[in-house]
Amino acid sequence: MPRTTEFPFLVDTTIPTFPDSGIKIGVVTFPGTLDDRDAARAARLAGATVVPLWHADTDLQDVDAVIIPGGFSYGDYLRAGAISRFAPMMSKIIDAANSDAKLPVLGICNGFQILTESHLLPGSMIKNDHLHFICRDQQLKVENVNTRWTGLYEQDQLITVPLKNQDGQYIADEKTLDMLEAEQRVVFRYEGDNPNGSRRDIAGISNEAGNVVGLMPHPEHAVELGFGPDHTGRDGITFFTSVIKHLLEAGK
Amino acid sequence: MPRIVVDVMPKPEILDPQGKAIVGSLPRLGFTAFAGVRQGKRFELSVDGEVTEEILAQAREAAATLLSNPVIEDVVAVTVVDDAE
Amino acid sequence: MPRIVVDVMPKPEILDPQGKAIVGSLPRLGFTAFAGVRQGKRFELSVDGEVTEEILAQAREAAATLLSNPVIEDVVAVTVVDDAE
Amino acid sequence: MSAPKFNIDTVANAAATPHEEQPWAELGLKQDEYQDIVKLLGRRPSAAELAMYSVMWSEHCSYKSSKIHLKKFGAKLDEQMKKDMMVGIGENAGVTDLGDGWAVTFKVESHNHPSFVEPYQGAATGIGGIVRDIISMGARPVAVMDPLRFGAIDHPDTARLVHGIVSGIGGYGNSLGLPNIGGETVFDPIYQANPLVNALAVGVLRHEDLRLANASGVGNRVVLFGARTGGDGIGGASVLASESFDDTKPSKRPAVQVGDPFAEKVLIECCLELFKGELVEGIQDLGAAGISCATSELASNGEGGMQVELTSVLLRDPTLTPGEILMSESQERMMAVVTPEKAAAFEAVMAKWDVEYSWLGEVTDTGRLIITWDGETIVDVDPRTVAHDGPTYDRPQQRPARQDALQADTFRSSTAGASLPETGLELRAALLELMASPNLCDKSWITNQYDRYVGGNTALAMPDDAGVVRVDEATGMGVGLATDANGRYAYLDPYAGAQLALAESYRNVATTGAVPMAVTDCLNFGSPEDPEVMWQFVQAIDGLSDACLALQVPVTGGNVSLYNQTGTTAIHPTPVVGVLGRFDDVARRTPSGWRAEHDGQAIYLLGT
Ligand SMILES: Nc1ncnc2c1ncn2[C@@H]1O[C@H](COP(=O)(O)OP(=O)(O)O)[C@@H](O)[C@H]1O
Repeated sequence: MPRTTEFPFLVDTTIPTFPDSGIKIGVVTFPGTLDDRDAARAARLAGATVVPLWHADTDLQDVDAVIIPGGFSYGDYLRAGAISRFAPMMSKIIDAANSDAKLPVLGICNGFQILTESHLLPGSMIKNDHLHFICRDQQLKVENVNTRWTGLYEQDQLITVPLKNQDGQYIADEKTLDMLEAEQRVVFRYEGDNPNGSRRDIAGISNEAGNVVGLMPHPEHAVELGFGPDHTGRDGITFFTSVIKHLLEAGK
Repeated sequence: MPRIVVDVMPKPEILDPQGKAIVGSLPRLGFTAFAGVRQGKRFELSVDGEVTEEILAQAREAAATLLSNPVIEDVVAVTVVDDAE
Repeated sequence: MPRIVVDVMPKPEILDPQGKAIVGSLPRLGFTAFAGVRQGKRFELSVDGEVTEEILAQAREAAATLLSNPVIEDVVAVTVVDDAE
Repeated sequence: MSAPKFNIDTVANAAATPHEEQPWAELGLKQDEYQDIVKLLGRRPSAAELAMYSVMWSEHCSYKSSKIHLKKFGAKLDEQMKKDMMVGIGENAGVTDLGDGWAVTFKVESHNHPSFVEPYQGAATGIGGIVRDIISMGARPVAVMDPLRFGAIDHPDTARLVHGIVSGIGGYGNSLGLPNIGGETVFDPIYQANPLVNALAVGVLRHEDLRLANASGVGNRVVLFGARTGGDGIGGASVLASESFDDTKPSKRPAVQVGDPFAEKVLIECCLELFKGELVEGIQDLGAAGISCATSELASNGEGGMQVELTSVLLRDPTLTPGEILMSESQERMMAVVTPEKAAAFEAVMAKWDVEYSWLGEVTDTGRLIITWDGETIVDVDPRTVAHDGPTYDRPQQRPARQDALQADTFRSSTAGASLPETGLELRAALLELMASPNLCDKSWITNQYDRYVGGNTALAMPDDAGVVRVDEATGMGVGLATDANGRYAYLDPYAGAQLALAESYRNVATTGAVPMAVTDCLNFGSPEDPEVMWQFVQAIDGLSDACLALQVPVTGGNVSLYNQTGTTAIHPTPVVGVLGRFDDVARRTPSGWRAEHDGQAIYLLGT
């Protein structure tokens, strides 16, 4: 078989890697979860040890943080996240997120929808205003760098990560939106065109304590050169290095 | 203001994945009384003024052509609801 | 066999993208009588045997906790329908 | 629950009532085909046997018009082409060795007619079907592609088809977690009432995970798992109504199938876990012809016998008759053969994923496929006669009389050719007109509805001419894929047109930097009963197989879709060709466009 090694590398393959941190990050899998392997890869590349968490189990296995990845957890025909919210693993996560330990939880896309259905985050998601599934490279502004998942970004930094969903229009009543703004809990806003009609261009929010963060776009798809937006995007890796840094500083 | 309600359900012989997913989850939540669930759609058409026979006929036609997909769905009811009642 | 019908609609203050799309396409198809359309969900829960008060209570709870999301939706009705009627 | 009482036509009853009228014609069989069945069995078939033969001997399942011609793909192979081919034509999908213990399997299939009837569900279940083919080989599906053809973009029916089909492909594929890495979108009035919805899936596996669908090992158990069986795809009024006691039973059987992508996603994970735990001997997906196909193929590919109790099948619709159960095309089902020792472990996997299953019977050494209904034999056949020994036809071929005139009618001789744009303004106008053509303009309004990122291994997708996915994260080894076809070229010259489709696809893969290794094809044509269509079909196969030999890439699998025509007007012959190539490291892939950061690089035009 002829070799393809004569061709030049398109991208710089000497990507910076992060040292093994000893931090344990759990990645939850529901039967219809799709991006769990991506979330696991992202956490691993950032230096974490990944612990798979099965939706039907009840043991959090001493993880230091949890990612609820994207997908269609139970088919999501009823409402995204409606059924998953009741999973045994979710009750454990809800308790741990609300406990004094304030377990860091990141909900991506379907994970964000599950966090709102679980009332860990306010508001809800409805169908995109144009009614279509949309997959595109999306620019975001990072508006709050004080959460567990955004500490290594710069205030108002613009990042590009993939967005891909059908039910991504964030809505909440005006009072809730005003409260989120006042408490600086709008963590990410869409830059440029609003891709789905979300209120006030909101792409992601946090809870009061800043340990629970949810967003519709997918940072875990922008962690490796050659496989992210426009082949070079790596803006998403900072989510995972941020939480690891926070946990290391907190003495984990 | 009077509204016309159109109810659309998946045909009984057709697989209803939405209903199936709900049926699967009910017992886990402690709801054990239900043998089956089917999920359909409910449309509320609002009208300025009175619902005449002619408007109702339009609603029936819209139900059959636009609001439902006759290949896989049935229009099970087109009814007038008056909130004032 | 009796069934319990649960009707869920988007809250009035919430923009309903599907309803909006339908309103937009109605006039193009010649349906000019309707001022607005909202699209919600209709669930039919089937029961083996009779619908007791207890089962109806279960249905009401399922409607409020699982079948609807109170942030964006209202349960507008939980009714018993008997086909034999 | 006791089995419903039907007017069961047992094998014994069939033998005792040789002159009973049977609805063979309504089931699509020809008189001589029916006679062949009677001869094979030595008696008239029972109602259930008739149902099985009729679906398995259909054009769709038996390839009766194409079989003798498709053999050329296998015949025109040399040793070099066979070197990396682990499984060739004939199995659910071909398998190619990628080295390092990895293998890849891919195939393109059509779902044209169902997508015209119900665009969303037709296209969605097209994705579902091809993905199950890939799973049944023991592979994890890793990407899909969708070559599509529609009628005129401004025809009133085109919007229904385009929007329905694209959202169906997206709705199903996106829910499975399979990146969509490419496809085609072509508009041409010739496809108005015959849109082409072809779907390609690719999967990867370790060599040791390769499974072939066969039922071997006497005493091994046969299990059906996944969705329940409903009346899907049986269509219209049941012609097997004679099986039923009363004629008040629901006569409506849905012709369309509704897909449940969530169920399929669970099925994928479930099968991978079964393979990993070595819990199954073989798995067969249920597509067209459902249980008829799965039982007869598993049995005839194995040691030849199988015993099945049909009342054990879990039903969505309890009024289905035995014949209907055998014919049902309900989606998201699989059949597996499991050794008795592993039955408990198999059940544990089903429980973990919350998948329904039922044990139907076992493998025997009788050489017969025996199906019972509540203990009474309703099918007793040699499975080979159902699955493999169906009729084959060498249908008449006739080069169309118009062909010479068609080829002589060149652009140069046309009025448009006489007035080629010359001035800058004319060129500008011509360029704008081309750019506005729906076949050339940006396709992101379609591709943006497909998830191209999921899995994290997509190295190229839209807008590039080929899709590239990484297979091995440790080494970066991966594959590149492209699909192409040009119905107009193939109409002018089907032999050369098929070759051009291969050449384009091959180029699209090669220019990314991959080494082309294998070919799959979906041959979309009109009615084989029209000698002119048959001529186009045979020409295209000759052209494609000759070109494969010349380029040294074997066809490892594919699909034939015939009867794509309205009245006597056939679509243009449309052989869709998919090529797969290999990368040592996908980091070396080259995108199709040049980019801003490469400012200052030279541009060369290669070739003639
Ligand atoms: N139906 C489709 N599904 C997925 N990708 C598609 C589809 N149609 C077009 N594409 C993708 O869009 C891009 C542009 O397509 P096209 O304009 O046909 O390219 P070209 O003309 O260069 O072959 C390609 O990456 C192609 O794979």
